[in-house]
Amino acid sequence: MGLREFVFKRLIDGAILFFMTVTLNFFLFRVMPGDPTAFLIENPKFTAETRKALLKLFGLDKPLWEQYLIYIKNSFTFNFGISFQYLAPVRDLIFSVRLLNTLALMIPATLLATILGVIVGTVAAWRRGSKFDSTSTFVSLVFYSTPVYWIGLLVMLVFAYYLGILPFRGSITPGIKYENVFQFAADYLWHLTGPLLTLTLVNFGGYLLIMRSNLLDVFSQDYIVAARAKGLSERTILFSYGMRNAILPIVTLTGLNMAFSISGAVLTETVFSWYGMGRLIYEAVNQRDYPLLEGIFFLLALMVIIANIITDIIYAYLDPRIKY
Amino acid sequence: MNKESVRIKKIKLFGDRVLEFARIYYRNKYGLAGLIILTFFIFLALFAPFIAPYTPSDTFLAEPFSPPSSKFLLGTDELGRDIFSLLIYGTWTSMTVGVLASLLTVIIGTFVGIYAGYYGGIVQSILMRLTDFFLILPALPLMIVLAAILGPSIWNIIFVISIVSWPVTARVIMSQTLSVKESSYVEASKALGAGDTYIIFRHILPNVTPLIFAYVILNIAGAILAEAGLSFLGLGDPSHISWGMMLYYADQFGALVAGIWWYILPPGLAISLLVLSFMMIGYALDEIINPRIRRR
Amino acid sequence: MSILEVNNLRVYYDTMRGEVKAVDGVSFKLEKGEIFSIVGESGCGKTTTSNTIMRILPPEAVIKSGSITFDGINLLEIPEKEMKKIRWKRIAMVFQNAMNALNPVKNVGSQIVDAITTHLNIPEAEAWRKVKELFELVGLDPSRLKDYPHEFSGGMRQRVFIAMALSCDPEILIADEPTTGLDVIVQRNILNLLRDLRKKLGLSIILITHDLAAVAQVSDKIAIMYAGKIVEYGNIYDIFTRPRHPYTYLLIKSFPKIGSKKERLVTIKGSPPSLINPPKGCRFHPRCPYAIEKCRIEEPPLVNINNKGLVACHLYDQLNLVI
Amino acid sequence: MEILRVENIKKWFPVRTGILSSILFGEKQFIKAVDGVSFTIDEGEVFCLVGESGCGKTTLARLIARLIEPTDGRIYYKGRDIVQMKKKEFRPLRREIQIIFQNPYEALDPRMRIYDILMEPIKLHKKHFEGDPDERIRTVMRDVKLNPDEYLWKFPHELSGGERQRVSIARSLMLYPKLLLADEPASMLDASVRSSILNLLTDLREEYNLTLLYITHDLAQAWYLCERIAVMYLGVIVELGKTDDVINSPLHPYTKALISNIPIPDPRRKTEAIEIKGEVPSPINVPPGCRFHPRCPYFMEGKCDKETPKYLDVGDGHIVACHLYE
Repeated sequence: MGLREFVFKRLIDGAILFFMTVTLNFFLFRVMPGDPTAFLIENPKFTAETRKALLKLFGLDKPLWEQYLIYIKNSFTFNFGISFQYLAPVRDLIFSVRLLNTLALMIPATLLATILGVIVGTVAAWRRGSKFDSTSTFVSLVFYSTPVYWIGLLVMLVFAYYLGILPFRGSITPGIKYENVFQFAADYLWHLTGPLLTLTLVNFGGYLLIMRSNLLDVFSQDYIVAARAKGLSERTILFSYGMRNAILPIVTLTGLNMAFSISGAVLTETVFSWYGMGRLIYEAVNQRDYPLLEGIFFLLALMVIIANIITDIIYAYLDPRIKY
Repeated sequence: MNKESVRIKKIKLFGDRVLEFARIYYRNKYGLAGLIILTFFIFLALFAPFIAPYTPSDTFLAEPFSPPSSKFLLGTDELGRDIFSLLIYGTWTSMTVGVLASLLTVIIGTFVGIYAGYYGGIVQSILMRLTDFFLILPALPLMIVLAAILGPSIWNIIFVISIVSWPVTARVIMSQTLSVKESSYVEASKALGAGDTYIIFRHILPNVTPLIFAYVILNIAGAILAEAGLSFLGLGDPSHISWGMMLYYADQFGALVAGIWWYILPPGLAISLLVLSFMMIGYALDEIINPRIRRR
Repeated sequence: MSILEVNNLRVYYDTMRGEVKAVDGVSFKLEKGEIFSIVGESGCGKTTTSNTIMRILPPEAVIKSGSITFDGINLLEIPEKEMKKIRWKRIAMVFQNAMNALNPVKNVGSQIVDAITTHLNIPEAEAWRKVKELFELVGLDPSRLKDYPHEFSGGMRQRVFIAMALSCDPEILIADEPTTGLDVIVQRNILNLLRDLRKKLGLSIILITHDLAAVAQVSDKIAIMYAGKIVEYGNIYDIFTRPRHPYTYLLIKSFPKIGSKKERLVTIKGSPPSLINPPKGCRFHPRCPYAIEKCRIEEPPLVNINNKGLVACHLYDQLNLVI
Repeated sequence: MEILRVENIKKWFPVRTGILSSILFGEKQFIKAVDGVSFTIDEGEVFCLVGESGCGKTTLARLIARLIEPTDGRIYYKGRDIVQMKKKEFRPLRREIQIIFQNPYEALDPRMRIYDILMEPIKLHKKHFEGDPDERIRTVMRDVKLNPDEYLWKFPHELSGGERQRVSIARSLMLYPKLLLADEPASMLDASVRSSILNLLTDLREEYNLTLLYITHDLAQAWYLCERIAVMYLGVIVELGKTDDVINSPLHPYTKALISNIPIPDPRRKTEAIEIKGEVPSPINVPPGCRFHPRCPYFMEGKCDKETPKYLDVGDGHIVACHLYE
């Protein structure tokens, strides 16, 4: 099977997953205990017209299967109704600067964690049994076991409260007027440092452990022995024969971990009051803002699905054996 | 040799195996440390009322946020409750949620894994599709949504955690089941006329048991973290004090900007240590079960 | 003239269960241009022997004693840097399972080029030209240079590996079970290829195998290993017509021989011993039908029989073992 | 008397592509592991299936043991069609048809002791077992030349390859089988152990009055053990006959090549091997006409690649499928 066919298959898989997500979302908010109208429409702040419009939008007076079809249509356009809290369309709330803020935090954090994990994991495996190896393994276990928001709190306690070199919360200094883009960027990055550090610290342990065990596995393979016998330099063996093989599962892992790192992002954003999707979900929960919750969950799931498809394709490109 | 003596022989041999396992486990640094920490926490959870100087309902409203002293070993919270006592009482919540959620997770995972792996065909395709789907769903947002819909109670939290975390176990159990199912000894059993139930209980389950065991341990660690996370977001059961909830209140009542470190440090440290103990035990079990990591 | 001389080699492994005496006093000579086979059952130490010559032992292996002399140099004493100049350049090796010994994510051509550019100071384009020639030499289609290992069948992968082993024009080729797991016809093709290459390139070949029958057709000399030791060593005709060691004799007799009279196969009782606690005296004595009291106590030395070969058996001149 | 008759049996495994891609990308592909095989075995006979890896011999054994269902064809055991039989109906026959496997390291459940492994057949057929189970286990252990006291309470990993193979033979003997299917039982064992397994099977055949279907890739083993040989290539039988006929005067070019390529442990007998190019093709894309034609030195264009050769009886039950003899 060629690469193109593979990509095609993955896209179809993605489409199936998309429909499953839509279905799950529908059932979560329609079939779960309680009256859907209470979840979606019965807000004292809404006017009578708004309620009527929403009733029509969701087709709540129609039979369930028809509601489902309408729901699928609405999902394509992210039409999840109106937020209880903000009294604005959910679509406008999620496709906003908040989404950019979340991506600005998550993408660098994932990349940093992966790179750091791969490098340290490689060194640990290369010097198996050394002090470095045992220390790094233990440290990653510790980080793996530590709640991300607590690390966030500690980071703020140390760097903001005691040292005063980082801001407490938020994504920009409130009320400030920027003179130019650079000033804004500096302020933004200054605020980003804390959450980024936190997320990276928590995530990198997992990559390290997996890279280490993959590499140890690869080192015991015959082709490494053969490469040694061929007299190749240690560098070639490590990079072209060892890491090249050991890194393949990491690629898949990065895709799968998207789901995991979004979870981390939600908590990190909450702790740091980062103006992003995670923070929004927290607010939606506290205000029982179901339409907003529904929209955010759908968007996050979609992001993971897309990330998965992309990593699968990268994997297929890297591994010549792929033949599904 | 009669039946009775065969049974005695088997019990004795089983005892030998347990001893042998204990000996190998004892030699594992991580495993031993994890077990010691865990024992300590189990002790705290079981005997909380006897160890804690106060109960969670003892409020000293006149002394909120008092720093550690001889009266309050770890200071007090915003209501003037003894943080040390809250910490000890919180152990029970974390442990219970962790253990029960993990058991439920592994039961679902094992059932799905064995069923999908053993029967194959369309059943497998559908179950695996479902597993993959749950595997890539962002777990915490899903848990948040579910918990928000179902409302705060300890049982809902257990349910929510299990419903979100079973796929990992299911996957691993399925692939192990597949390999056992393909093995010659299962074929031999079939050639003797063994039915599916016999094969599942006599061959497949015994061969996946070590994995199930390891996953129960690892899932407890994950469940404890998940419970703490949900509680930290304010979705915890208010009638059971937990470490995550303590951090929630600490954050809500501005412990951070006030620099009240004695409210922030202990609960997080407790979560970390307990989770770490399970992780270390899991790590040790993995090393014992998976001989490939062991030196030849 | 011998090109490689192994003398009293002893290699042990440190394991959790104890010291495994994998190779325990092995000596042999490889003459220039000959095919020399080391035959033994799994776990008898034959692969350890070849890995020691290449010096690619795992870290838990300990070389207790012995010397390996190649071109006047003791390979066990020179620094790793010197060894790198000899390894693959002058002594190359074909691995047991080519599928596992080839990097799965690199095309086979560039894996061979890696070996060439490491050892020969030639530009990459020329290296590729050389790979093409090598492919033709071992009977592979040069248009498949850029294919990945999983795209080849078992026999072709073995040919790829042989091409790789020949890439730096070595003097000695060590082939460790080159035909295990292959079909009979393919097996024969690979062995014939090795035989032809020996003639064409003037190679000296050490062939390591568990299959006594396979080597009978291609080898010049043969050493039989049992439990970490060479028990018999000699010319292929002598070994197969008049073996001196009971193990060799029983092994040959235990093969069903098509075309001869059908008679009950000879069996050897028991299984090969553990190398952590090998039997005292002659290591074969618990399984030997001819064993006497002396065999249980005293280890038989490897003695020379009329310059025709060597044997390690107390009874070599008393038993009359004829095939 | 005939004990087993296999008639035009076929087993095609669908290539796993998933439901979706089979709809999207058209035709379904099959691995034609066994593609129309017929033969009979007489009671008390040792019948051999010889062929290289991937020729379908193992699938055939699993079909006869009814571990998998055939795509097409009939299998008669003592005159009764076992393919059509209901599972329940076939169950008692399972005691009579037993199978032993190639890989001794996989054939025994690593979590069971030898005692429990041998107990399994009795447990599964409690109603039909008479006598003392323990006594039976000990007897069978002695039959396969293992000391019960030494081995009964061990785990499989504490045994050597040869010993494990003896245990799995013992398990198959527990319920006094009539037909034993032996799937390369000696091929993964060391040379010094292999012959003792071959001899053990020969002895057990006498003691237990067994009919043996012996599967191997090694013609020498087939020659040693069997009365009749069927040579398989890519899912079909290409030649079948009395052992001496097939070995001494092979007809099919593939059989000829196979025989001439057998390594003989005797340097005095330099055999000139018939060179056969290439390797066995994938059973997914079976060559048209005669399956051996792309590798055959006697390939006749327009004939061998077009027409499937018919089975031809050249006398005394010696059957061959090759256009050369038509």
